[in-house]
Amino acid sequence: MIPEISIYEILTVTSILFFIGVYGFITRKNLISILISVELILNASVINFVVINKYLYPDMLQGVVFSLFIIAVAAAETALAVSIIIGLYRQISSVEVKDVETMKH
Amino acid sequence: MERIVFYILALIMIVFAVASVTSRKMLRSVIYLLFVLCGIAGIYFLIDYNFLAAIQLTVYAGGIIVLIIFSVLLVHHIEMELEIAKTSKQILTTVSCLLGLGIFLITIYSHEFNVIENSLTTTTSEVGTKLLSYSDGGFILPFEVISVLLLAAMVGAIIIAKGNKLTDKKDNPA
Amino acid sequence: MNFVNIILIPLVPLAVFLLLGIFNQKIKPSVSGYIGVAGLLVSTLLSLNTAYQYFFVNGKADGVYQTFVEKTVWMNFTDTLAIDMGVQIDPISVMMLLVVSIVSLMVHIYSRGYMKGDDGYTKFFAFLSLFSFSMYGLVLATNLFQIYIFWELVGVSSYLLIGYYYTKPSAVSAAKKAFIVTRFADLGFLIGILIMGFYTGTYDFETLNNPEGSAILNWASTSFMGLSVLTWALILIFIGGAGKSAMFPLHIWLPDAMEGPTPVSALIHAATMVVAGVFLVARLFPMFYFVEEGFALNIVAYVGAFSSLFAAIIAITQTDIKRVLAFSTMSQLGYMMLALGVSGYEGHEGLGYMASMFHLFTHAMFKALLFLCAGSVIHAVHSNYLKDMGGLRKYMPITNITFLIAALAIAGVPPFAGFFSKDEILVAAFEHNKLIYFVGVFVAGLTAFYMFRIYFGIFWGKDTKYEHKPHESPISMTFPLLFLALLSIIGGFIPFSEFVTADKAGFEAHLNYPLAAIAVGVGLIGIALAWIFYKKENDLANKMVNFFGPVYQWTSDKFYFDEIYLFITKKILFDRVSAPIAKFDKKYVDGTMVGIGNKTVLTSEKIKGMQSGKVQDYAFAFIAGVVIIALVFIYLWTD
Amino acid sequence: MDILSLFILVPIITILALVFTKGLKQARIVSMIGSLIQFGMAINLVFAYFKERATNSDIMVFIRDVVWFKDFNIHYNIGVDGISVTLLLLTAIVVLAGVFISWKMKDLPKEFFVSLIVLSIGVYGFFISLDLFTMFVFFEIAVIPMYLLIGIWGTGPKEYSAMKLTLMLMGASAVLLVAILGIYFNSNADGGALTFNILEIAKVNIPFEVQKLFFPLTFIGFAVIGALFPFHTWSPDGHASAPTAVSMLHAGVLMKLGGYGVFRVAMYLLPEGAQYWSWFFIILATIGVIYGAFSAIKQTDLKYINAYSSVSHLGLVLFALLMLNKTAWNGAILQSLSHGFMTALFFALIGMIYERTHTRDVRKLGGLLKVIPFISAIYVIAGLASLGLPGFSGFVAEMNIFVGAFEHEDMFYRIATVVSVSAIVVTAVYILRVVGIMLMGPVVNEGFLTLEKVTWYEKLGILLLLIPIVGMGVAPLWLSDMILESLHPFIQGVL
Repeated sequence: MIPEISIYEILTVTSILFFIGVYGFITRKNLISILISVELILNASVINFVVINKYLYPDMLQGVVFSLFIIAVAAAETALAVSIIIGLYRQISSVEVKDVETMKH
Repeated sequence: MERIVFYILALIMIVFAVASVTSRKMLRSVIYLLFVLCGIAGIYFLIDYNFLAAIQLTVYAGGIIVLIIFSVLLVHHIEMELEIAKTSKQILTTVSCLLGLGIFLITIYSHEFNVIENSLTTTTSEVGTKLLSYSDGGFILPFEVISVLLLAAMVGAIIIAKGNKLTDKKDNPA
Repeated sequence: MNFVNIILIPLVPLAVFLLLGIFNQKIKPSVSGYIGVAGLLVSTLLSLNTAYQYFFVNGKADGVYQTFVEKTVWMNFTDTLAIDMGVQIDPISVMMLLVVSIVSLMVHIYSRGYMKGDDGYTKFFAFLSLFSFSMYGLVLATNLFQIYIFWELVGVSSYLLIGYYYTKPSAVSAAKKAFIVTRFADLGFLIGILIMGFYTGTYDFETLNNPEGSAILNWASTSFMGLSVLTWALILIFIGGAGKSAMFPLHIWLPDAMEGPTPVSALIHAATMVVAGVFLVARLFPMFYFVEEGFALNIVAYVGAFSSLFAAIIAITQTDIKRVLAFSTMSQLGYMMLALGVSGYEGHEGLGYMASMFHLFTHAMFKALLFLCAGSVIHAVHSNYLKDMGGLRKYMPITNITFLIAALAIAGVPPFAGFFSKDEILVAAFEHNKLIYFVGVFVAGLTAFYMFRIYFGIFWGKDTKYEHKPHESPISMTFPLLFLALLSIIGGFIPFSEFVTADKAGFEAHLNYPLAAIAVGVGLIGIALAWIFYKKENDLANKMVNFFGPVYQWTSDKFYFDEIYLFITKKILFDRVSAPIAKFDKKYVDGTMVGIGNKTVLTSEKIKGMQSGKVQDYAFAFIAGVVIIALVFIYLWTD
Repeated sequence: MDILSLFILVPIITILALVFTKGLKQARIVSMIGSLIQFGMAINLVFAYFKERATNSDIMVFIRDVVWFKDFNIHYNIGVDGISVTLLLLTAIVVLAGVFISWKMKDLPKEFFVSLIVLSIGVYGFFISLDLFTMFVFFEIAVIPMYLLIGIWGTGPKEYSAMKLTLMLMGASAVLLVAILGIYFNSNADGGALTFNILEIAKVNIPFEVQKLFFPLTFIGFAVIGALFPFHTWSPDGHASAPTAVSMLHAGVLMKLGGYGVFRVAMYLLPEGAQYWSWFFIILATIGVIYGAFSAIKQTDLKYINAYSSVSHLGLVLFALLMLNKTAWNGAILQSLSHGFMTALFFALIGMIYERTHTRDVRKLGGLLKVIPFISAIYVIAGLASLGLPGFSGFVAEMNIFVGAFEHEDMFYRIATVVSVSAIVVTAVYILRVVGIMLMGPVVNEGFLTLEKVTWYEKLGILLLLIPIVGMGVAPLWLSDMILESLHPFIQGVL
């Protein structure tokens, strides 16, 4: 744990990060920007895992291990997302959300 | 000392996170994200998870960000400005995010965390042992699953990215 | 009493109706005429037999004619109220049996000649039989509901017969008018019956009319708006009677009803159906007399007197001979009503009642005769209008004589039937109400005038050039004329007061010579005036018309009552009530329902946009939703 | 097999047989045989009922109770009393007449007859059910085929009408379902298990508050199909668009489900609620009676006239039911029967006229009495019956209603009665108007002179409907006594 820093402060920061990510996810109109926002959200939660592991159950490692998994999954997800984005760009020359709305109506 | 470092890191993260989700330049937005990720790595260092911090730096900052940058460069002109959402939507989102944040914080602050004072350092080998342990509380199965997932994602990514050509071939057998 | 014979009286015409109605196409017209006449002949013989048995053999006990009732339950309403079907034999029903039988038989015979060659010959006889059946049922009815049932059936037979020439629009609308106007009156009748049934607990005439019965004794127990409920009921029932008997202001259907074939007019609109209203009041006479000291009876008297005057005035100006006769009928019906209205109950007091019934009887004979003569004339000249007639006495001697007899009878010239009955009425009126008496006398004069106006107009006056030379009608038509003429002559000598009285006891009625002299005098003046005006072709009549100017015009247009009713029905009910309701239904009621449907579709059209497929929108909704739910449940709900 | 379940089973067998038929000829023969068997069963049931009644004084006879769904205590519970017996007879007759009238059905005859018979299953089932839930299921079975029948075989704006009709009836069903569940969950007010059984619930004293809440829902749920003002608007459009046989069945039978349901469920199970709310629904019903009659005056489409006339006549049924006394109820049942026959007859005749002249606009018709005398004469008779002429069923029913309604001491009810009585005049106006314009007068169209004469199957259909009308009108005693007797337990429950 970090000396002089309480768990509250860290959780505050991660919450802020999380909501910034949410804000981005909702307002951005570009697939890549949305991906970036998702990364923010994921990271905020990863920090929570780690911090709670460290502060509350220091003799366990579950939080850390889960963080690793999350990072791995995030990596896989990013790879897939990027490939989808590129594929999409080939098809419609755009990665704007509004151009991918064929599901609507 | 740690306190100051933490606050600096927190400030960096928040500022760059905000910048990242509001910037109208794609590439900048990605670079700001990089700073945020580095800041997170810093936090990991602070709480003595060095291995995790290293992973964060290599996989995220090194891998994912590069991947995103590539994709940005592939599909965008660098100067291109991004569209932004309607002001009304921004405001609404902001309001609900702030409200949500408020709820989070109130919940967090009203909860008594049972903090255990400690300064244990976790070594990489401990993490490794845990990951590969197949006794109680071991993570060998998820570990394997993640491996398969990564493989599948890799294959999938390749196929999706190449998808057009495959169909082309089918369409034109000659 | 042998009730089987009596029940057969209505059932035979019913059987004839069903036979002719169902095998309408299969029966030869000539055969159907015979079947109709034969059916009615049976009924007539049975009626005569009944009358003989009742009046002379076994009807009387202790000097009072008994009431015989035979009935069976037709339908149960409540534990106490039920509709019975049955026959009631008492003086007026027996008398009515005779009237209906004789006139109906004569009309049947007459129709065989009159309707010859008509497409719907069989149908015509079927309807006539239906009418006879209904009329018999009506006069024999034992209770209010039974009378109402046959009342309606009579109305519908009248509808069918007026509309007999159904391809003629005027006949169709006349039929419709007759039915709807009387139906409107029946509405009052029905409500009256409902009230009567509820408050007295019975529909039976016997129970209701018993002067010592609870219905009459307790009339004051419940009141509504200052009058006894029974008075209200009687007034409403009288409205029904007024509708059928064409009393003012429900008279408008009767002149139009002349669109029907003339025998029909003779049977239904002169002799039988139209007297149903009078019969109804007579039927309930003890109630009318005793409840609220005869309040309702006074109304009957005044309505009768007014109608009688009103119709007599209009009759003077009409040019269609059948319409003259129609208004004359209305006027005479008013006479009967006023006679009932001024009548007492016991002994000689009940002179008005007896006079009314007497007049009903004699009037049926001579008025049917008048109509049949008119039919004979119309048959000969193919027109209803006075202007197309004149000088017919040379061509149609029998019709001339019989018409003259009938006209003298209605004008009250002795010794013809009308003189006696009219005299009794005037005596009764004189004894009770002088105003009504003077109206009566005046009407008597008017009657004589208008009747001889058409008599002279038809048989004397100018010598019209006819395209086809008119000729006397065949024997099937003249026989009824002669027969009815005979009855019109001798009918007056029947000692009616021995048989038909309010308290059924019978009394001696004497001619009141001074009053009789006045009435005859007034009648003769009327005839004399008509002689002067119309005997020879002259322009006196036209001068009079010019003299009265607008008054004549009003009268000839029947005081515009038709127009007023037309205005109320067409302009107000149809255009101001019905059309808006129809529109309201389409626009608002239906509109609301359709609107709800359309709004649903619209709303779904709108909110379908929310399902945009954009994950971001969902995310926003999700976040906002979570936030709101969290806010509500965690922070607002818990404390 | 018990005598009542056959009413469900025989139509099902008929449908199965219809599936194997080919073409119009086979389809109509099979349907005719099926309906004839039904008709025979219905007549047999009347006699069986009298026989049973002589020895059995239960409220319902021929009861059969099979557990259907145990957890919620839903039973397949059937039984009849005098009222349902007469209504079953009505249904059987109208269905049979409907088959005759559809003798020349051109499009998809097999499917048409199948739908028609499915509809009849729903109606039969509804009339014999003693279990609220089963009743509701049959109600739905009766309503659904309507959509197909109108939507596929209709005329004019058929999809619109079918949609409107189905949606409104479904809306009513939704309300009804709530009400039924409400009754169900209060059926243990005196202790005991929750039940859907009508006879059991009737013995329970459901709390007044609950009755007050659920009576309007039940009433409206059923009354929509009984064309209560202002929920009647589906009926004119629906009838106008429906093919002849469907109009007959719909107006003749299906609309009776409303009155019957109100009587069996709303009045019987929630009597205090009925008393509490009666004034309000009396107003609606009275408005419906007058309003329907006045609307009919100004219509020009024959089917619309008849549809509004139905609104008026069925308003009278609901009006009588709300009067809460035996005579009026007797009148209501009689009126249901009488209107069932009369309106079916009317629609049959209108169908025949339409088939020949290809118009239903009264303004374009005229002088039909001359060219198609049989149909026209029957139309006149039906019209006279409809305006309540003695000797026909309508008179008997209306007089019971009016006398019964007048038994109510309250001034408000009296006034409502007088207002309703006045509808007999308005009825006369619109009936005679149509008769005058359409049947009488000169022949307006040269083409009418060559109209086809009436055929044997049409005659059969007409006579099937006309005979009960006259029969009820001439000798009402046995029928009305049979109904009165069956009303005894109900009236005791209510008052």
